[in-house]
Amino acid sequence: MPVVLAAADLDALVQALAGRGYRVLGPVARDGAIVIDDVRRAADLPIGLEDVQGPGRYRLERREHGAFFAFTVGPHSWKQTFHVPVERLFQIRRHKEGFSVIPDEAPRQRIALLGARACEIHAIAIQDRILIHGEHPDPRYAARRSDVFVVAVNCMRAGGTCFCASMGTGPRAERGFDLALTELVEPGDHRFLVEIGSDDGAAVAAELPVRPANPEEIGAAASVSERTAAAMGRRLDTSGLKERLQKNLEHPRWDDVATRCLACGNCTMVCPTCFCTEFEDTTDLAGETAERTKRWESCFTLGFSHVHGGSVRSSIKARYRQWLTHKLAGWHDQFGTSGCVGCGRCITWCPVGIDITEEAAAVGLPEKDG
Amino acid sequence: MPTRKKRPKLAVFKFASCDGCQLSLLDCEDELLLLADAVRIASFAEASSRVLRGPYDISLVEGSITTPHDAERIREVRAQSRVLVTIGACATSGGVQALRNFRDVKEFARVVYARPEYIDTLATSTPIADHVKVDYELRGCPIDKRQLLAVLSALLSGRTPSIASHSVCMQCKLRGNVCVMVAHGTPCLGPVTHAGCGALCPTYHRGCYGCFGPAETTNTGGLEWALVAAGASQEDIARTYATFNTAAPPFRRAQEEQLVQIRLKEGRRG
Amino acid sequence: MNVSSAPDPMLPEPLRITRAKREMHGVFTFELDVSARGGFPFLPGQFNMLYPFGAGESAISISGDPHQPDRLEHTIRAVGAVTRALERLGRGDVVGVRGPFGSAWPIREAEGSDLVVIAGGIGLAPLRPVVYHALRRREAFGKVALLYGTRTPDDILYRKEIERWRGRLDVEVEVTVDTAGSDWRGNTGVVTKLISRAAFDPGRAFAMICGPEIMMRFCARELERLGVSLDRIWITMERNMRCGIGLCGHCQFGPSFVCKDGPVYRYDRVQDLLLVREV
Amino acid sequence: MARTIKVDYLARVEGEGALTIRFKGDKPSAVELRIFEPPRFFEAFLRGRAYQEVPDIVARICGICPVAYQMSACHAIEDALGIRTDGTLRALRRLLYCGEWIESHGLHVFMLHAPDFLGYEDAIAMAKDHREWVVRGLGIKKAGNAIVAALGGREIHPINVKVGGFYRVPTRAELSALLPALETALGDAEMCLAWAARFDFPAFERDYEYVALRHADEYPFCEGRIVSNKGLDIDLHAYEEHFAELQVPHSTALHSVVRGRGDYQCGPLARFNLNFDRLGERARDAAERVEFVPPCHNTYKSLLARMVEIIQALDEAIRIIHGYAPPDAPAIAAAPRRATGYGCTEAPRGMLWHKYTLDEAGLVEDARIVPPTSQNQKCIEQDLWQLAPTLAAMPHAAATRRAEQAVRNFDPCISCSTHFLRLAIERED
Ligand SMILES: Cc1cc2nc3c(=O)[nH]c(=O)nc-3n(C[C@H](O)[C@H](O)[C@H](O)COP(=O)(O)OP(=O)(O)OC[C@H]3O[C@@H](n4cnc5c(N)ncnc54)[C@H](O)[C@@H]3O)c2cc1C
Ligand code: SF4
Ligand code: SF4
Ligand code: SF4
Repeated sequence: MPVVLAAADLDALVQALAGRGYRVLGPVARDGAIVIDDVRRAADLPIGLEDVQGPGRYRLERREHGAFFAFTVGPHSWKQTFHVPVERLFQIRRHKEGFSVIPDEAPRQRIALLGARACEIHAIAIQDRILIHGEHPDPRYAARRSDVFVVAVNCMRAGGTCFCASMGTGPRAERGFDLALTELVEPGDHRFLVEIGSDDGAAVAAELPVRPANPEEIGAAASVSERTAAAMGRRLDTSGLKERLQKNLEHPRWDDVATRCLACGNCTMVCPTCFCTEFEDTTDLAGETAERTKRWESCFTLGFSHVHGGSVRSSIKARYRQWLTHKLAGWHDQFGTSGCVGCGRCITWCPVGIDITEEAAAVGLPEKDG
Repeated sequence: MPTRKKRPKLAVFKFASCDGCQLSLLDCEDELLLLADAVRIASFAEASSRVLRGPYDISLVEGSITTPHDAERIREVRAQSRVLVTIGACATSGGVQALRNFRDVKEFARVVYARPEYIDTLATSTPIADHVKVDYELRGCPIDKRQLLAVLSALLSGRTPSIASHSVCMQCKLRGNVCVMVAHGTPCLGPVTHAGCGALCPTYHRGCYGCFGPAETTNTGGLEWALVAAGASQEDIARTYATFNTAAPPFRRAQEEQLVQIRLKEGRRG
Repeated sequence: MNVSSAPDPMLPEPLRITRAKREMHGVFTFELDVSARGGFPFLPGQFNMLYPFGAGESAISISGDPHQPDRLEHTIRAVGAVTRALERLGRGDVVGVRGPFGSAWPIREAEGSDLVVIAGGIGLAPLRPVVYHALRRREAFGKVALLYGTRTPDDILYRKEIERWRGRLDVEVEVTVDTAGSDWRGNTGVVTKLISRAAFDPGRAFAMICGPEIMMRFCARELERLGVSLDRIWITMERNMRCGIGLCGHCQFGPSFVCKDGPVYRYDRVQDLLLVREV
Repeated sequence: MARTIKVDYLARVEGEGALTIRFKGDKPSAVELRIFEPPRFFEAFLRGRAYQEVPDIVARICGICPVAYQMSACHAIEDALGIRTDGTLRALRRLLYCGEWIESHGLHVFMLHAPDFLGYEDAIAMAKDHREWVVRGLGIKKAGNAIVAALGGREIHPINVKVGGFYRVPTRAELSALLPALETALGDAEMCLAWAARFDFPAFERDYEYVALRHADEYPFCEGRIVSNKGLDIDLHAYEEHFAELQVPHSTALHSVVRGRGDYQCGPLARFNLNFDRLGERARDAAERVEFVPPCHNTYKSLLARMVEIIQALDEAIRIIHGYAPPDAPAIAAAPRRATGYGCTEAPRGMLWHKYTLDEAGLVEDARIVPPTSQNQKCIEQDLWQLAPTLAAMPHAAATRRAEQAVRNFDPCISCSTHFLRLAIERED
């Protein structure tokens, strides 16, 4: 049964999590955006801030409503928490008999995600499928994912570039959380409907000053999600999309987008599911110790497809096509799911506002209409 | 396994430049003595009176070619060098002094010198690669000292130095920065600029001004949209490309595109 | 969530070189000591990631005999930094190894059929395990043909072995070179030309091809012309490979990963993609 | 007998140049400090640039003291625009400048000049016998660089300096993180001063005119009047009335003189002699402990003045960081207007004077930059005239080394004036 937590008591949730030894990560306003950082108290949250997002544009605006979670997703995603941007894998020391490999272990820590959105929970699940449930699990990723408490937040607004409703990933978190909050902001009555998704969630909820929810509140929460779903900034027709894209590898739209795309890689960096990495081997000056680090890589770099003699994908057209077809088509073949959760980050944070929904739709159309 | 046998010879050569890139080597305070153990510093005039004769295993070349004498000298350096690495914007693209390439150098000399006839200079400032074969290039005005150390360590270990040539944006995102162009409306050349600095300017809330020169892929025409949306005028855009890597072809073309548009606009008005 | 305790596939295992053989200029074969780990079982076509200390890592096919898992062999052409660093190593030195990774030639499936092995240049290395297998289980196959094309007579890989195989009556071995001096008595021209001359039954043949992409396409076309069913033609793909285990994304080829869905592919599954530029 | 003492490339100076001393018998007949750093025409291509770009462009004149160029330019442009950075922003600029002094002086003292006194070809060779001092020196230099990197973004050509202030100001934590290294460096610098004071300084004095900035109550960095020990006391605007720049055929750098008098010296020794009373207690005490007090007319001892200034800069940096609270805005706003502005700051090597004329849109119409090395160039030549008889009596190698050392007294940063030194000592009968 859902319960209700007064907005004024939200800090109790933060403290309950901290009290259980979780490092609480959540939305924080910094440098003109809402990013993910440590949340020590509820007051650290971006109270009253809304984000206005469009292709290639993001601004924060202050509102009077005093809501804790009135914004949508920002430039960061939980990818940085689990599939970290840069990490060392091992060191190698040279010695008389050859060399020894000294692996780096992932730090084990309990992490609580405060305010994960439905699309983000899906994105984490997609990365889990690739990095944990494949043939060769990534041990460091798996370790980071091993003790995570998820407090989901159901979006009360749809962002200007959101299309989770099209991708079937939101705006309401259906599973994959320990607790899920829906913020209800009414004059004089600011509260959260709290759904419990796990035993851990129930145990935490039991420590909070909550009361059972009444049917009106449950209904109000449901209509928050319905309103949000109806207000999506973007939509994408996914029926037969995979086949449409894979059939259209020579569509003229690829040439068109290539004149606009900068191959800067921002879209892949901000995408919560993009998982590609680069490895770099280094040595100390004396040549006695070597190490290998891993960092996020992008299919938009020339080096990504480099083989002896040159790059396989030297044109921007080929790189954009690789990205879009991988995300929306190849991913299904590889992992049985779309690689896109409709969060809209790649649209907002593309410096020139290239819109995946527009491009996919255009490529999916017969040539003369495209 | 045997460790390295012979200490390779490292030499540093200077052409027209501000000395900043070779100074980066002296700025490696923690590694300088280790480096001196790993290599024989055979020639590094800024730091040492010692000059060992070539050939050199690794030569670092700073600066651009601006005088007839230097055009000769770089050939000698190349002949003496097994691996030649150019360091910095001057050596890789002609540097800020290449602004002369597109103007009358005599006029420049008159602005600065009362007796310009004493000054012996070429009309252009050109990158080293225009004169001799270059093995690796380190970009930046100035270079990043961590990159310099990484390249030296790589060469000492027989590894291809990994010099990421993608956009500054990638490094910016790896740092977790908020994009200054999308979120602040600050014009930024990051999307077309070569990585290496670690996205310094955006980290300090300013737009990248391209001091690492053009990235491997540069769609400057595409970027114009964003720069204009962020409030840059075409004059601003042209000037920004015309600084520390003004003669790098993609940046040069970007300036020219802007200048042509400005002239067209003026023509229409006039 | 349970964390897998499987060994980290990203950690190179140091193995000592027991034999280093120069095959020709810039090409060499290593044998690695795998006795301490109880052998190195692999399937023909699979590859390892090799790491010469401090120099980086490269994907290299296993070129030895799959029936002798106590001898791990690789044949390498020195083209860049990593492969040149490998070239500098010799007996007693240690190489980091990760693997085996990737898909294999369909040697079981091919039993009962004629077998046509077509290699170009260094592409013979990943096919040598197939030849070894076929010779060991010669009775399981119909006709067996090895068609090998290379640049010049000096570039013939595994020359002595090829001579030995040629000496056998139950294998057809044909070698062709692009250019040769007047003392060369063998074939010249592209390897494709050998296909129609080889004795095998297109209706019941399996073809396995490794070489440059363009050569494989022409060979497949020729085989198709002769009536070999496209689903019985197998080729290998090469892409940039970093992790070897499908996590780094570099080696994607259309919807597949060359490191786990490949490097060996059934031709009919990739023929359309092969025609698209820059996939 | 004709004798030529030739140092074609004077090492361990920043830049490229050569020195020729010609003798007739034992008398010097010509002393030419030739700077052949290729001319880079900065003043010319500043024309038409927006004022906001000037600090970035002028930084590239010199990789050794980019902050100095940025500071002089900012002050001159702010003068033209009619704005002033005060309070915390001013303190941050001073902090940044402290960083550059520490780094630049550290480089010169430990890497370039000390090897002269101890007889090594470089600091690396010196480290074999004097490792702990080289390590201390590197530590000091690093502490200075750490300030510049934290505040400016990077050590060389900082990106965070802006007309009106900064692009982003540091957090308290970012600056406090520097303190431990600065404290260590300060203690080390005091030890190093005592160590250097025991060097064998050649006896060499001359009646110099010292020129430096002087501020009402601070050791000079960014502000003050231009004063000298020969009675000069002028506002920055009046610089051109009192100083002239001459072009000589043998050099791409211009020579500065005080009108009506001739060569003068600027830089650490000049500042020390003119502003000793403005030093903080810590630096003054340290100097007095080793009996290094003004007036000092031995330019070889400029090395000690540099050490004292390192102490001063470290002490001051620590004080600024302790008192730091981030300001409301990282910069004060400015609007373009047609005007001419002047700026003069004390680069590690001496006064660096800038003048800009801007048009209505804020584009540079005219720029003039007078770097310290060109101001000292004539002074260096004069020192060598006086030193010449001593050199004449010395064996060739020793004379060459001594001449180089004398040039290095000025830490000539030839990239500024324009680069590397070659020395030729020629004798004719
Ligand atoms: C599945 C597979 C099997 C292979 N088997 C063999 C073999 O048996 N023998 C052999 O000689 N070669 C083989 N190769 C090719 C070999 O991996 C490359 O020649 C080698 O990686 C080149 O590295 P380098 O550093 O020496 O060359 P460089 O040209 O200097 O390479 C620079 C970097 O680019 C990357 N790179 C370049 N070419 C390739 C490539 N083809 N694949 C992946 N990354 C690349 C590497 O990461 C390398 O570090 C195989 C490649 C693949 C994909
Ligand atoms: S592709 Fe774009 S919209 Fe889809 S998940 Fe990635 S960033 Fe979000
Ligand atoms: S789609 Fe946009 S963000 Fe992605 S690479 Fe192209 S320009 Fe950059
Ligand atoms: S962000 Fe751009 S201008 Fe700034 S330091 Fe980096 S490359 Fe240079």
